[in-house]
Amino acid sequence: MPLPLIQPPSRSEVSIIGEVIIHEGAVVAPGTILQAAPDCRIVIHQGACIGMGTLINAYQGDIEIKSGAMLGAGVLIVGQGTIGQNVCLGSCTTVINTSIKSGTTIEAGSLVGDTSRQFPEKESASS
Amino acid sequence: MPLPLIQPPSRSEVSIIGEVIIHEGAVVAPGTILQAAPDCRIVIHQGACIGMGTLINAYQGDIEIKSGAMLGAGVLIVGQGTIGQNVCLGSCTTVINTSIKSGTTIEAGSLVGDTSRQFPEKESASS
Amino acid sequence: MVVRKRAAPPTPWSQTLAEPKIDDSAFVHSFSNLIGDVQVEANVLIAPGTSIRADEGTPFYIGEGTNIQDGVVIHGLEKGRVVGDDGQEYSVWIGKEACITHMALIHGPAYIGDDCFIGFRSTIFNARVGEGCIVMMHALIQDVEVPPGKYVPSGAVITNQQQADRLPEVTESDRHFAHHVVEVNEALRVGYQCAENQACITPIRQQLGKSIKDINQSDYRNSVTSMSLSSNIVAQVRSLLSQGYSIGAEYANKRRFKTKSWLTGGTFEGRADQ
Repeated sequence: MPLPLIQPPSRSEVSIIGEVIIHEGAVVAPGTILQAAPDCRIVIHQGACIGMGTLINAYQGDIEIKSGAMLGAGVLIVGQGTIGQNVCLGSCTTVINTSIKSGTTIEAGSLVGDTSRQFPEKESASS
Repeated sequence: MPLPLIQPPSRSEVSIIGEVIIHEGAVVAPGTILQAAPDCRIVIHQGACIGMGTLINAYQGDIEIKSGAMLGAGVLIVGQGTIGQNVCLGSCTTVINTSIKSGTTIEAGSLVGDTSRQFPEKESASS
Repeated sequence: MVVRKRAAPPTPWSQTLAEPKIDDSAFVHSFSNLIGDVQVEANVLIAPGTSIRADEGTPFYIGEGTNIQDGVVIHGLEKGRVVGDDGQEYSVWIGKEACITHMALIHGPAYIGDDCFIGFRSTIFNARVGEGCIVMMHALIQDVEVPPGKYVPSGAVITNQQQADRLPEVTESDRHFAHHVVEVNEALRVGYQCAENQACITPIRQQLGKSIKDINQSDYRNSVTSMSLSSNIVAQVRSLLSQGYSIGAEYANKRRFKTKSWLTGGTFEGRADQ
């Protein structure tokens, strides 16, 4: 059944793997990878804004990006958790297994929720 | 130290030069450059996640990205080494001739494995 | 060897369509982006993933034997020029035998002298870096003039002239280190030329197909394999969606596969951008 196609202008450079729900009003920039492990989900609500090169990896739970949340470029979110309404995550922030309360602002380059072994000689900017 | 900027990739393709093995379940974002010098290899295992604009350059040995490892946007890996299982490398991290143990988290913008001469008056970003 | 060069797009500030002037002996990888008034001298190496765009500030000059490694970005502001060694004005001047390493950002107005080394991910903006300087990794040099032969350690932020004047001199070991990084690139250069030669790449590709099957390691975290469909199916689904149909999905959980294990995935609405 070959039919004339509408070429997809966006989303072509976004990799989506597993159960990922992106609401209509959300914006996802190119170069993003959204990856949910089996039985895990990623939900991006209306009005959320996901910056370029962001990487979201849900495992052992769901990751929810609430409405109005803004993720800068190169943000990494791993594990499970909720990014609350109107949260502003600065570029290059890493969030591990943590929920961020609504309205919070996180400085660029922060590392939030890291309880793992540290690389010996690193200075931690914030938590 | 100011955070290095994330550059949007100039090309959306993935460039592969030399002997590069990408396991089927791995995700590689656009603008990534993977190049292995002669007699060197890059191996990206299943479930590894390579962020946008990442550059991996194997020289005098192999670079292995183990399963579940997550590399943020704009990561640079040069030389030889292994990025262990479930390692989380923050965006804009540079890794030179170093292996990272499984489960480690590296803050965004870190410089790992730099053996060049340090200058007394500066704060060292890492070594 | 494919040399890809393009005229700068007409912009409000530059209506001229200047083309790069590239010496025949220079190697410009096809996976790089080289546009506008850029002069590339003999034996220059421009690696994949570089973006050299003289579409705002122009012109750029890249001197003989200079190495531009992967992921480097060279760009310039519309205003502001530096005086090159030939007495002319440039937005970006890079001298002879310089090495601009991975992911460095050279943003004009900028002058980089002969034999300079700019380390991984370092930024040079609105600055002059004198001959023979070594700038290590993750450094920022802005609004200063670095005298010749200075050493800038990793992570340094040099944004005022007093800091620049206090920098230590380059030592022999620093030069040795820098030289090693250049050698790495020379080895890779063989690789580039190999990759552009089909006869050279075929055996590698065959090997690659074999070795993928050898890896059986699995991980609890991401055992979902990418759910790629054949392009035919994708095209059909897209065309159905574009006609306003909804699509429903039912699937069985592999691990709990028994009667009544089918789950309903809900319906998808058609959207123009999917």
